[in-house]
Amino acid sequence: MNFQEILEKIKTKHEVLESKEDLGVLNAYIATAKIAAVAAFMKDELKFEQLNFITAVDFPANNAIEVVYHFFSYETADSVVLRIKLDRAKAEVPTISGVFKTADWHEREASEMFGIKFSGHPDLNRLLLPDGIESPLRKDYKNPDMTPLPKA
Amino acid sequence: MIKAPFEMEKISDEEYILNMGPQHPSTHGVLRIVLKLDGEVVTGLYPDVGYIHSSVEKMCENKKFEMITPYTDRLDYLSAVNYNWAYVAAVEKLMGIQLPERAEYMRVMLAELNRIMSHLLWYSAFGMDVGALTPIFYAFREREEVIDMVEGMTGGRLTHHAFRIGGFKNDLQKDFLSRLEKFLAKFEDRICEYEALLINNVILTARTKGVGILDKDTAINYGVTGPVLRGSGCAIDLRKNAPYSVYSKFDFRVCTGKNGDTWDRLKVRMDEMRESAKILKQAAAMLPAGEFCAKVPRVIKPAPGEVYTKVESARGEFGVYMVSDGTEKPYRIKFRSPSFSNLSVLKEITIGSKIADVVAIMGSLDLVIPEIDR
Amino acid sequence: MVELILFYAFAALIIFSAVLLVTARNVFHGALYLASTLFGVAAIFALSGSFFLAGIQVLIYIGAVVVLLIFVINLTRQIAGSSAAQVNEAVVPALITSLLTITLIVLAVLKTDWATRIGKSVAQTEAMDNTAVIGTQLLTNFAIPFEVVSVLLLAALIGAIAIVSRDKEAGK
Amino acid sequence: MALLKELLYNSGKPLSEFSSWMHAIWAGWGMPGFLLDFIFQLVIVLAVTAVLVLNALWIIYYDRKISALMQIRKGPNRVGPFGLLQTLADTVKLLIKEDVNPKKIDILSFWIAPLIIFIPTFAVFLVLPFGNGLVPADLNIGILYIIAITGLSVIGILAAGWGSNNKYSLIGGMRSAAQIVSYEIPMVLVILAVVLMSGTMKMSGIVAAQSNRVWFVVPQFLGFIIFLIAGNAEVNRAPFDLPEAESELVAGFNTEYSAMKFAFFYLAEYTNLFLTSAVAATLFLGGWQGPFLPPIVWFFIKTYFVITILCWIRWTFPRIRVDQLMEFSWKYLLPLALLNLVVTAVILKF
Repeated sequence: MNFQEILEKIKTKHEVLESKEDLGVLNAYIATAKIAAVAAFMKDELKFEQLNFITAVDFPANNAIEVVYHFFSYETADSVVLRIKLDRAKAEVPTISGVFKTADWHEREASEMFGIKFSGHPDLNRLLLPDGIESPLRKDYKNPDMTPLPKA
Repeated sequence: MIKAPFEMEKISDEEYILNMGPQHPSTHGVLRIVLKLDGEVVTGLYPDVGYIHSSVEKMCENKKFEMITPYTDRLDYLSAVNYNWAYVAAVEKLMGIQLPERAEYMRVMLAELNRIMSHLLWYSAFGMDVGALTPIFYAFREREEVIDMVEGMTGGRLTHHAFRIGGFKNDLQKDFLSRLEKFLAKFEDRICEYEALLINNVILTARTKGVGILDKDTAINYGVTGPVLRGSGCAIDLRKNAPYSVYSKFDFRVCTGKNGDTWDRLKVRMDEMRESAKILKQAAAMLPAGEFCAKVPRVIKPAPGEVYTKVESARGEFGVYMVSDGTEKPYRIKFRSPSFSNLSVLKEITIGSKIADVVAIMGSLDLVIPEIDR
Repeated sequence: MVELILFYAFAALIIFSAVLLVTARNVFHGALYLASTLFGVAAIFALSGSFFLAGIQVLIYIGAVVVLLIFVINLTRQIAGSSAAQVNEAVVPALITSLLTITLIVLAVLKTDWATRIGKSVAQTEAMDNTAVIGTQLLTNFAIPFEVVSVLLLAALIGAIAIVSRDKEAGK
Repeated sequence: MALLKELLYNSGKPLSEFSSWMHAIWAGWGMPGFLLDFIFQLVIVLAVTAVLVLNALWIIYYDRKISALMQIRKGPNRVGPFGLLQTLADTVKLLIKEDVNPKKIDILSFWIAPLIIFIPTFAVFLVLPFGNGLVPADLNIGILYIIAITGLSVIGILAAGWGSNNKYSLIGGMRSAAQIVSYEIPMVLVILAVVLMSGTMKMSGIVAAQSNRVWFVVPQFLGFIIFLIAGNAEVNRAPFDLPEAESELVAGFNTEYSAMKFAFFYLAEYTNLFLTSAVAATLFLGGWQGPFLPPIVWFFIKTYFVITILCWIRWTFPRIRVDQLMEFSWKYLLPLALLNLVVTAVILKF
């Protein structure tokens, strides 16, 4: 399956807000509320059994955080990226840990690193970070303990 | 320090909570596992990771592309070469660099040697986990030889920094191939020796067969990869399923287990070493002459874009997700590490077994903590 | 002479640890004192020449009973993290029982004709091995009590198993 | 020279002659006889203890050398010639280290545990015949005494586990108690079979019973194997080292112990190993008997033969799991030992 075919297949059942091709891989933007349904569709109908990872990328210039879901199909060796655009101020997205168990820990990590709330997550505890550090992977994060080097 | 969910509620009179770690001989690093026990039987388990989180992803955002490779060494210090590979492959893909044929073969050879190194260390550590103190010395006898070979090539024994963007810093050593040949000639026998010493031991089979059974669907659902997934009977190996570099040219088998129990995971790793030796033999025979490094611009500035490259490391799928904005530094890097997902399945397969099984199962997952914590 | 000194030493040990045993607030310490008391008794058996009895005393009472006791204490108290204080609610019945026991022992000691008994037992021991005497007695004169006690113990064993297994079923 | 030979080969006679000679002298001085007996016994006990402690040090060295041999490495080779003084140096290090007492321990149990383990271990050697007539005290109930006294160390281990106030220690102590109690039963049954064959519980009697016939290892081969397995389990060595399983329970019941108290555990462990091997040698391998060499040499040769077997097992096998440990004892060893006993009794009777 190439980029176009997969896109068509997703479009038959679900709405794709926007799509682009990046080095041969489909990047499809999905509506926030739909993510769990689309993930289930990817897994059950399109046979993308593996969720490689969930992460986020911060774009302060657009005031957006994009949540990235990377899927891989063992049968066809295709990859698909689903993306969700979130408002930086109130980043909240439904969890897909009910569909993919592996999303559990990946969502916890993305949650503490980017300050995204995954609503409906069974245990949205801290995973890697100690208490007191808030969303360090956002571009505007300043470490309070860090003193910048003097300009030479 | 996170409290396990069952620590909040009242536990029954017969149960108690045991903290395994953060300092414990068999967590292989700084990992804490909270166990809820009834006598010796595990009734609850909660892994607490992050003790050595060092925010590698954030650091990488402030480093130039060529400065990041050594960081990937330190994610998984046991199969550093494979981790280099995923990273440099990401940059090469973004920049469209085509590697010379010789460099590809050299990469395959180093990566397979690295896999053997990692599996040998796992074998020793697993022996220690189940109380056999002798196997480590036999495995390290061969591991030293492999390390010496890689050291001769890269100068490093643990964190090699073997790959550069576009190829290698130097060519293979003159005597590399002869040493490799000498090593491979006896390695097959040595694997049989390891199996006789530990894997096929009566006590060990009694302790591992039927313990920690991980079925296929659960494994895939948890994103488990590598030997653990193959132990559950899935013939999935990125070298075969999504061949990168020149792996499609080699003839090797994807080793799988049948029952998905702890013993199958051990056996898969032992077989994988055999297959690695097979690949090494072929690669040494097919190694072409020529350049060992592509022409790479002095300043590395990939075009804006995103890429996800993944390799089959000794522990499973290691992937690098990279977003470039066209500057000298990556905009965002995410490392997808195999142990992260492999550990998350621990709870699923451990409940109901004994304390000693937790140790054996964890050993069979072959965890490396720095790549979980990053 | 040495025997006498040792006897008094062990008697003192028995009394001392027995007193500590009943006054200890910590059940685990109590178990340790119990072991020490029983050990003293075994030593006195040995001093009086009943080596077999002494060995059995150590093997059964310390090696098995006290170990079982400590095992239970460990299982029920420490792991759960709670440490209940020992209560002395049964102090009056306990006193009465101990007084009765003391009277019984004193009466028994006074009524026994020690001179002839000692002579008899010494003659017997010298004639035969101490262990052999016990063995012969158990299988001849005391065969029926021996068997009865065995059956009783067996019943107790089976009863214990039955109780435990019923608990398990109820739990599940 | 003749005296030395007499002492080596037939120790009982010269020793008792020496004793009565001393008695005569002391009586001449007007000293009471019991005092002399007391001093005599004290000297014997001290001598045996000294030999045993030195021997334990040597066994530690021996074990390490055997492990090195099996693990293709050299083993201790720095302190003294061939590293012979290594364990001595280790002991000195342990003795001068700071004695750490964790905050929440139970002082009484924590302090008394090493003693409860250490003292019985050495007291047991009282009845062991090292040579012809070379028995500190040849009790009638010799072998029963050994079984009874070794059983005491369970209390020490439990006290150590409980007193440390550490869950790992506690689990280790519990495992140890369960293990020792369940392996004691097949062991006792096997010993009973030997007692049946020799007709006495006296250690010297058991040795004597093997002098005119074959060693008991031949008729009691099954018993010998069961004894070795159960004995190995009693001394908590791999594959039965669950009480101190490092990879599971950190160090089990001695997790919190350090310095002198740890050295006590360590010495007791190796003395126990020696004891089990010595009892095995006495019960099954004919004790001190053997041609050409003096009895005491034979005793040590046989004991070290058994020690070597146990070391070999230790450095080859992985550890077994706790439920398998119990299962092995109750489902396999115990029926086999019972069968062994019944068959022995039937054969002896008819």
